[in-house]
Amino acid sequence: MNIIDDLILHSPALIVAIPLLGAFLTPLISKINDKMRNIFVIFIVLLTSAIVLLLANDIYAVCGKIHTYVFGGSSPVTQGGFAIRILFEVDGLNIFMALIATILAIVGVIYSWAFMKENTGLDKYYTLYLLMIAGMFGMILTGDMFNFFVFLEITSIASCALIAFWTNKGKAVDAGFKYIVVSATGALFILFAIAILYGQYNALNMAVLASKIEFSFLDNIALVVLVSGLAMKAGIVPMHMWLPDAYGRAPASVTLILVGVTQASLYGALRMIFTVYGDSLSTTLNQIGDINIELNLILGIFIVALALLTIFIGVLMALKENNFKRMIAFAAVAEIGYMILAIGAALTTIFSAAETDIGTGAMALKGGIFHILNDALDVGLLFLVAGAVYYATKETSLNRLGGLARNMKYTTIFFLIGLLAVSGMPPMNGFASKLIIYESTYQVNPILSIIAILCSILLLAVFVKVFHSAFLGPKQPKFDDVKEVPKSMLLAMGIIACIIIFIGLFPDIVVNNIVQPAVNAITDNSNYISNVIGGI
Amino acid sequence: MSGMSRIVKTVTNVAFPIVMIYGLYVIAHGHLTPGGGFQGGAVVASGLAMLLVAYGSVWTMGKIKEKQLSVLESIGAFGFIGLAFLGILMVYLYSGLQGNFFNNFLINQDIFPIFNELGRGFGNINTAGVIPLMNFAVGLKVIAGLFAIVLVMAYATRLKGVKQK
Amino acid sequence: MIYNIPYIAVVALILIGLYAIIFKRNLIKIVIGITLIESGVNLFLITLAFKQDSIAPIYRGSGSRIMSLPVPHALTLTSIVIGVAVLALMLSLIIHIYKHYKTLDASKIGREKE
Amino acid sequence: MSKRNFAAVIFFAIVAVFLVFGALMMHPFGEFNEDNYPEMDEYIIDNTQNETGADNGVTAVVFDYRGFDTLGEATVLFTAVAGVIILFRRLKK
Repeated sequence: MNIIDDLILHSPALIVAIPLLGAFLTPLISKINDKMRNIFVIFIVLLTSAIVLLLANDIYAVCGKIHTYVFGGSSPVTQGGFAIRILFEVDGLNIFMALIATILAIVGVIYSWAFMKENTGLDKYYTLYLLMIAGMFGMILTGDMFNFFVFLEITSIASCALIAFWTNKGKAVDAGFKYIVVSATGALFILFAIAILYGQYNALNMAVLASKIEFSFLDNIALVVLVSGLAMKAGIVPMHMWLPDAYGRAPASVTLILVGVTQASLYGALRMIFTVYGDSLSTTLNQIGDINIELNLILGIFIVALALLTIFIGVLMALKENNFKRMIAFAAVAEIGYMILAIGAALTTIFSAAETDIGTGAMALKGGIFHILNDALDVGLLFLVAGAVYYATKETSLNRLGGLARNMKYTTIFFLIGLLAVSGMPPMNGFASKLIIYESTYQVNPILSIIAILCSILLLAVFVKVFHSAFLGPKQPKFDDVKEVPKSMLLAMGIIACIIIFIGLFPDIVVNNIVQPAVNAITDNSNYISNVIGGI
Repeated sequence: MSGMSRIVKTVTNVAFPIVMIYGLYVIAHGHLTPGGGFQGGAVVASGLAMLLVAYGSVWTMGKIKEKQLSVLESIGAFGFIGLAFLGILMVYLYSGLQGNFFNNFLINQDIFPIFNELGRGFGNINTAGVIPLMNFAVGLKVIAGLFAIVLVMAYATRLKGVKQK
Repeated sequence: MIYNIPYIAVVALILIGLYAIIFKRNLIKIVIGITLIESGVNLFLITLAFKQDSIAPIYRGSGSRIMSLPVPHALTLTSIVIGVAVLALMLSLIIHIYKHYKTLDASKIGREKE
Repeated sequence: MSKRNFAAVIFFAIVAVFLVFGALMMHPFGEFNEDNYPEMDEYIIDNTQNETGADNGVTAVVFDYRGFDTLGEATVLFTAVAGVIILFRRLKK
């Protein structure tokens, strides 16, 4: 047995365990010196990424393959079809999210190198950074409900401490407190739902639960509690107030990973709704005349309404915001709205009997999942640019910025790329995914796509205004000696910008090779169940 | 917070070793009796916190720094995850056995016969393979971690300007 | 319905905690609310473990073989430790907030102009 | 009562009603029968001595069957310590 096979076999565990090991060793290594620590951290992240790529190669080789990894034992299920040990179940959707997390992790570490250089407490900063990355991977790859909760807590605690990193600013500490309150409450909701499900079915594994679930009244409650807990973590509108604060006050390199964490929560919601609850969502709740009121319809309409509200509020608040990073954060809220709009539209249609409806639902899901990738890249790039502007000028208010394009050429170009991508303009990646979302929601209800397009245009207006006021405009004497940011920050932004342009130019390659397996994985939950617990 | 009165200090001096012994007992017998690394670690850490309350955070900070505690905690955590990693390497150790992350590699093997014993309700300490070792690693981690939290928070909220007795 | 009283107690704990989080303005009270929810959830997990006429799942030389369920105990242990971690972080943040604003009223913090 | 409070009260009441109904629908406290036979836990109780060698079932679950959770739990504590230390660090070099 050669080493590559071994690596692939153990890869789901290693992807989480290596960053954890790195985090445990960072305080020891940083005793030696700072440079050694930086090299160590980047080495750990690159090693993890290499293993993710190996695993991705393995998963994409066979259609519909699920890599199941058992912790501490050899067989995933005992006789009778119940999993006692923790399983990691990696299918197309998991690996898709893991690839996003990989990009964010590499870019974030490269960026922090120069960005955080002047701060104290950097050994703990890198420890927490690696823990955040490890927690994100854990949330993404796990196949066990309680394990999901544990990793959720790791990410939320680590990111809370990093949001409040600049403790000399009251607002940063306040943002950290808001974040920890919301995420602790959300996580406890999730734990409560897990306990309800455990009490009913005596199982914690997602696949086993999916095979057992019957849809009683208690399951309904568990679903609502679970989804509302995850929605709190994902920043969907009634619970969005923590998000602009947290995104806006954290160091830009931390915000980048926070975007990934938010999307991991969104992934959790997708996994719970579509895989764990799966087919039982189409249970008929009530019958009025000839029309069956099905649960998925109610849930779908509810989610679509929330999504429209999220998009609308995000864009409106972004219009009147003056702080650079907070404004991008509100744009990020709106972008999350687009994803859950697609998910809601898919929920209303995908369980229907008609062939065209199923097609629409699958297309909406494709758009939504593709948009997860694009949103992470676009919003991430914008945050990095905002961080670079802060690094160069120590200024956050848009009213006082101006004329930066003269001194910061590359940053300006990256901002231009980011703003075109986030508002869905044709040569960039945002256009590709938003187009799919518009198309599919148009078939569900034309009004949805009209609102979505209008809000996207408003978003463009917001960013063009910012571009004009911060980067163009007359030369300001106080920014005369502003220099371009260091090379490692430019490299980090450059990596994301290159990926954005690549996806924008060849969306077909990405959709066919990466997004489509994820959509297949999510719509086919019987494959998931049978692959893990073996044809029961 | 500076030190408390002499009565408190004397009682602490008497109670401290007992608390330590009890905590270590709970850690060591984690696989046999109720308890384990977390619970025993919490007991020991509460004993240390008692010391902190009695003698004040400035005195305690003079004895041990949070950086040293942090290193101790790292060592404990590294021991734990290292034992978990050894499960993977089991396949190279004993031929023919497929090991996974977190495999209990000391049980059901015949290379180290002393650790091979299964629990039969007699309370033998060398049962359960790798579990007692993990208990110790976690215990060290919890002691250092909890005490570091308490120490740092106490030191940060100390009353400045109050002379220490 | 007498057998559902433990569950009612769980619900009561969770509701009290939720009440504190939603309606109270003092940061310490919000933290207490979160701790109450956590206790409620932990109590729920432990409640699920109970089986009638059972002993703790620990083998001795002899004795009853009817044991309560071990998994919820382990989950509760994990959840308690996580609760401690969250509590420590929340209290540290509150210390910082108090240093900055000299108040714990949620409606008065974080409102200053930049 | 302000508008925000009103919405909060309604939300609270809905949650309360649903949770109480849910509590009444749980299986009776401490009673297990064929419908909700705890197969996972019974398996662990029966096999803990042979598979892990530990007499204590809970420790067996914590460190063996669900060991990865415990690693996560230890990490949570590690994270909290790092977080607390980073929050109270000296800001100037």
